[in-house]
Amino acid sequence: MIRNALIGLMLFILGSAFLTLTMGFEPATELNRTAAYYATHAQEEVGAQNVVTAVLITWRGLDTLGEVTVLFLTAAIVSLVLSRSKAPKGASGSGFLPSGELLTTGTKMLLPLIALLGAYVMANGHLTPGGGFQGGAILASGALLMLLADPSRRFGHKIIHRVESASGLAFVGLGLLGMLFAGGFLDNKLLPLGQFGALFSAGIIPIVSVLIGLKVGAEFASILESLEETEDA
Amino acid sequence: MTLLMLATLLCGAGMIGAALVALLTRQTATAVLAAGLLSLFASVLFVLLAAPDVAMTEAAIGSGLTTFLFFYVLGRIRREDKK
Amino acid sequence: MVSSILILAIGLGTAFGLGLLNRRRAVLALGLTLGALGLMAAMAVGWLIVLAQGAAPVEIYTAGAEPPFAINLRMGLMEAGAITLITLTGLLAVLALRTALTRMGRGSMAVVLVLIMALSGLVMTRDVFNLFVFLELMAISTGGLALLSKDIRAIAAGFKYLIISQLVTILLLVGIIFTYHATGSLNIDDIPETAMGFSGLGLALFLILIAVVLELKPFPANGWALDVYTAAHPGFSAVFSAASGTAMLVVADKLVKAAGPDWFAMFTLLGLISFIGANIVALRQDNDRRLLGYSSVGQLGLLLAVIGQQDVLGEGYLYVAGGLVLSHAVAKAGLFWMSIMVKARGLSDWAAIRVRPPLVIAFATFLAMLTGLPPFPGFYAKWELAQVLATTDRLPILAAILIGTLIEAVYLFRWFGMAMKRETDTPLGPKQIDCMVVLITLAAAFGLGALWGDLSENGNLFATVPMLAALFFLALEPMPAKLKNGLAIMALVYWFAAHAGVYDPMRLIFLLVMILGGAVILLASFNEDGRRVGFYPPAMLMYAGLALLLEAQSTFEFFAAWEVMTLGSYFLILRGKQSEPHALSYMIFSLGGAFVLLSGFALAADGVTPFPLSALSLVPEQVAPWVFALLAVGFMTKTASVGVHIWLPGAHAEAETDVSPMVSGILLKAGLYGLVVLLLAMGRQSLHGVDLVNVLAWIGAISAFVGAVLAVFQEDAKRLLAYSSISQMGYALFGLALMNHLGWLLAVMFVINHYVYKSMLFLAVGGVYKRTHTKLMYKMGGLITLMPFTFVSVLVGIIAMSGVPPLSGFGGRWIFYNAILETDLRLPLVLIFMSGPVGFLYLFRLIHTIFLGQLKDENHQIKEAPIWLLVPQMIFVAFLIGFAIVPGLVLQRVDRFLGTVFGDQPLIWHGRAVESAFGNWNPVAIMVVIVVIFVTLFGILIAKNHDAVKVKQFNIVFSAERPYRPETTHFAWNFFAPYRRAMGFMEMPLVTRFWGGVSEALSGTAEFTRKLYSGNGQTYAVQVILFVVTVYLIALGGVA
Amino acid sequence: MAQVSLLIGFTLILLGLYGALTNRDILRMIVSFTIADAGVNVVLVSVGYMAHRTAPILDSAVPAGQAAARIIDPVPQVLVLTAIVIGLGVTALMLAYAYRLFRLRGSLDISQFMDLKW
Repeated sequence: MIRNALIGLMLFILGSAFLTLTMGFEPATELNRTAAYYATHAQEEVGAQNVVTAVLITWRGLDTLGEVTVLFLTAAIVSLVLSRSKAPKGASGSGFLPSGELLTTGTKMLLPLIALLGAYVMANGHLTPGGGFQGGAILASGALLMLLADPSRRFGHKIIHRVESASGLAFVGLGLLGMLFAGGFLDNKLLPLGQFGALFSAGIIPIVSVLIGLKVGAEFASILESLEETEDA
Repeated sequence: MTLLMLATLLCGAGMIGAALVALLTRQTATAVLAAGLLSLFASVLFVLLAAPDVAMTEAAIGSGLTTFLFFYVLGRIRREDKK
Repeated sequence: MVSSILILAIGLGTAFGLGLLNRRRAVLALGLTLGALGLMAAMAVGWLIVLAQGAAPVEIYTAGAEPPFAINLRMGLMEAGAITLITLTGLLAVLALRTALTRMGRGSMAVVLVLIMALSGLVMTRDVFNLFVFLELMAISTGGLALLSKDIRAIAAGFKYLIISQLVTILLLVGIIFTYHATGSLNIDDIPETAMGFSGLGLALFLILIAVVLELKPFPANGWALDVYTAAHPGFSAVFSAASGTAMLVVADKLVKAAGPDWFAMFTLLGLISFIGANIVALRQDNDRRLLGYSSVGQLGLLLAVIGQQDVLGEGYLYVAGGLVLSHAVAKAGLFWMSIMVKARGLSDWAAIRVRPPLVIAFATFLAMLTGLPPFPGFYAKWELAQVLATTDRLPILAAILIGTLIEAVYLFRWFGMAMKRETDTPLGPKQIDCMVVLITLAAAFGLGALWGDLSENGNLFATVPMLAALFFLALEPMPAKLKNGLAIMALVYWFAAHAGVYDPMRLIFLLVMILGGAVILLASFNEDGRRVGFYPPAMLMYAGLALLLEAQSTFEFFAAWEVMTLGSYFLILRGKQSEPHALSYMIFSLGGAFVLLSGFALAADGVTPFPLSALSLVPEQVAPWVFALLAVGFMTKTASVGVHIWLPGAHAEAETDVSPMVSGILLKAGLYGLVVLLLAMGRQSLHGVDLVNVLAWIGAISAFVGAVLAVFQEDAKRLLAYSSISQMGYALFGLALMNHLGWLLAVMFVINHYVYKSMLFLAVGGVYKRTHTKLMYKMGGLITLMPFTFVSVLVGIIAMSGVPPLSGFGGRWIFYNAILETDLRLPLVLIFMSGPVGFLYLFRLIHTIFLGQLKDENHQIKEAPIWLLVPQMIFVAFLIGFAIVPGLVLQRVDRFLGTVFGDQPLIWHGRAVESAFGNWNPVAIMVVIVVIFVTLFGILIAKNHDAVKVKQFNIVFSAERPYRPETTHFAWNFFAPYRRAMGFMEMPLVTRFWGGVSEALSGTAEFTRKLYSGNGQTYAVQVILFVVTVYLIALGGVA
Repeated sequence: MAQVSLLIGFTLILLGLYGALTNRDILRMIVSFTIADAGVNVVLVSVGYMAHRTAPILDSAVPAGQAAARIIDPVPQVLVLTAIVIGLGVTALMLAYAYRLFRLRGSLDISQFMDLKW
């Protein structure tokens, strides 16, 4: 009890610091110079309608690469954490029982649709809200559905790992190409910007988006795979 | 404007409520659900704050994948606990 | 140079690419990992070379836009150095981890690559949010790599680590977004200098900085990190400590540089608390890896404090911080990698490494490096740091740093002692590659030492002949001992011959005693067979220190030589069978004394580099007494003056037979030399009206008396001699403190005489010990017929020492009485007078108890001492007699020299006789008189000999009593019991109890404090938040 | 508006931290951290919010020429996107650890894992 009171007191002090921040906060009325630069240069330099995507993939591309790496890392480590005990082939390790006919059939029908949606969200990241991460998450939910429908079925390890590696490598490779042929690592102008607003425009953004999406989807699938394949204690 | 404000406040109340539920409930499963709900409220809030990209991501990842992961692990732990 | 972003791209690309390999090709994957790391390291080294040659730092833009609109990286000298360190550590770590990595598969290798990549990114990036991303990568991969260990507790440790990194994330993100809001940019270079404030930008920066500090594992909010150190695979712990620590330090540095000098104080304070706190807690630690963890935490704290001191360090900042970082990183990584081969976790289990001498060298090197001893970078850095802190009146900070270092030295050298002296059941698990990794690290340690010396404005220790000679003996280790001994003697004689002509008479005396005297004592070492591994390198290191000490012109050279000597002699003393605790206390007192010296020198120099020793006379009046006091205390620690003497008896008595005379006869003189230099330069000083020189005289007198009294009650012959050294050094100190011509002449006499008879007696007693296997005098007796030569040398020795005619001791006394008649220090004078007869009491026992009386049954078969022990003794005997007859040969020159110092000439030399204001001394006449008396008496005794009755050894009647302890029946046991009753109170171990209390208090604090680390991850999280809140409140109070 | 959502965000952070520091169940601690993470995300987005402006997308409603005057700051949103993904990663990792820890001791109580101390 004393402990909880102490924690409460500590958080109260921390809260007072946060309160100071809130009280002293004055919302900006004009875009600051960074944001203004992005707003005015998004079209001519990057050619993306969605400024968020433009910033995410081009100007802060290194962050995004890092973020993809976080997922990669997580997938790798989750598999390390759980690797000590693999389930024998065919046995389900999942917490869900094999599902009924309905879910299995439904999944078969839904899966292409989900994949399509994912692809759409990925590829249009530079135009509308969405992009690699969201598309990747949608793909991952497809994988999830597959798992739910047929827990005993194994994902294709190889495919997952190939996609995981290849998309990551391609991301890094694109970045390096940017250094060789354009203004720097991950420079968007590696490819022509194309017509503003078109699907195939905005330099390498659509490609990077797709790569990110594939990578995110693959990483998540790999996490699921690791969880799935762990044998029961 | 006031409508926006009202919606924000409602969302906020929903989030804090969900958070309290998550903290106070005895059931871990309820807590996980409440956290997922909180994420959903958050994505609504993000829409209100003119951040559609964030809203999409939060909905897909925060309330979707994360919640699922929780349940997955929780399910396994429960089953093994019973053994 | 190629763009440094390739370093990141290669790491990341390889990590991603490993997934394309077949799962079973683990070896290939390992090869690829190594290749990638090697490539990264090669690039980093390339950059380092280019930038070190003066190239301007390079900015790397990403996304083809300028900062702050896109993320940019910077490669400057500091960055290149840090990345070189990080990548090389990574490379070696992968080698060290190879088994674990192949077991866990390519995924684990990818994680290592990402970690190294992320650390390099942390170092280079100039964008705060990018920093956050790399930080997360670091945290996650650290949490994951904790699993490489087979220790299942590592899982819990990894989880605890993740909990804390969540907290850090929250603080950091809030801080980043408000910083962005205030500055309109995420670029570090756009952060304006901000006063420490608690609203808006100030508060945001506080959150960022405190998050970074948390990643440096500050004491006491660091239980999670220690758990990682304890349970993780040591191959990885090395990365965690050396590479991650370095990266976070660079991050802390660039952020605080941007935030401005207002935040430096916070860093300094938190750093110092961490440094001292962690080191205190480590005192009670008995798990090697956790101990290294505490030490890492401490070192990172020290560096945090140094980052906080960059405002005064100015241009030297990189040199100081770099030296300390490299010392920490290289040594710590090396130790962690060594711990892979040590299979059990207790500190004494490191005894296993003794089977591999190179590993022992590595262990010693790493410890010396961590403690900031020469010739490693930390030494130069600490010197620089002390100079600056003293110049800018930041003495409390200097004191805190030195105290922390001393505490660290306590547990590190205790550990070394355990490893050298104890036994373990668990054998070493040596693998070629593990050894290689350690040896590469060792080579790096020496390389860096040479580099830092080269960069130093004070000269490179590696460029001095004695140091090189000492290192050369390291290479000679596989040779037979006799060969090495011959070479060592030749080296010493050569050095003596080369310098004898150049030195002034005062230094010449010391050169004579230390170097030529050293060669004479080394003759005794011919007695040893085999290879005698581990003797010559430390011995030569000690002699190198002594030689350099006499060579020293500047305070730096003096101090460096002092430390070299200390280090060498420590290893030498540790060789004794029972010397583990004694060598430790020797080391601690020596280091403590050295740190006092360091402070004194730093205070004196006031920023002048290099500061000549002769300029000590020019130190401004207001600081001069303080400088004097500090230096005097430092030197008196070496001469074991009363109060700081408790290390001496054990250290001298437990050392090996030929080491005791070295550390007693020679090493103590280093302290006297220091005092001579000090007094010559600074003369009399007074502090608050107290004449400091008189204080010295008092301390000298008390040491002379107390040392003698304590010697009286010893049963152990070597201890007796050791205590007598305290007394003898007291005399010399008193003589110097008289500050007149004769007093100094007396001191010089003591320098020579003490060397001769103490070396001789130690060798003699050592010879007896070799034959009887005991040092307890009451177990001997009657050895006169069996060991006649030894008897002669002891007889001559005690005659010389007790100051009775005809030998040189009498000359000393004669000068001495002349000297004190000239001063008005009446009270200490009485003490000095009294210690004369007391001295006779114990000296008499040496002859009486060892050589006279009944021979013990078990000793009937023993022979004379080995010839090589006798050779130097006989040389000494000859010298003593010669010196007694013609003291003028040496003394006259010194006397003339002192005349130039004091401007008087109280002694008049007539051929062999000397005349003073109070009388005259004709050594030849005395000798003749004494010999005549002796021969007469001896004749009478022989004539009367038939009256003596022989008694059998066991012709004793016990009156129906069985003695409880048999030795108590020996007449020599507790010989001076009556005196003990009268003077026993002098024996009361006041000083010992004081130091015991200090150590108890520290260890109690440690025991109490470490209970904080409950092992509960949640408690750790609470501690972290509490830490943040406390710092916040304190800082708030500081601002308000 | 921004201040209100800031307050909401901070409240969530504090609630999350309280939960993480007081709940002994490892899974509940992780849930609490996700709440705190959500709070951080809300704070980040709120800081970028500007009244009377639209989302940073340059479609027909917001021509590129007027963008600087019409859209809100995209940077915090970008940061949040990254933060969310990283949060997912960390959560997944912690869950995997939690599962491993559970298998080690058959318990999720964090005070069961105190082998390492002092």
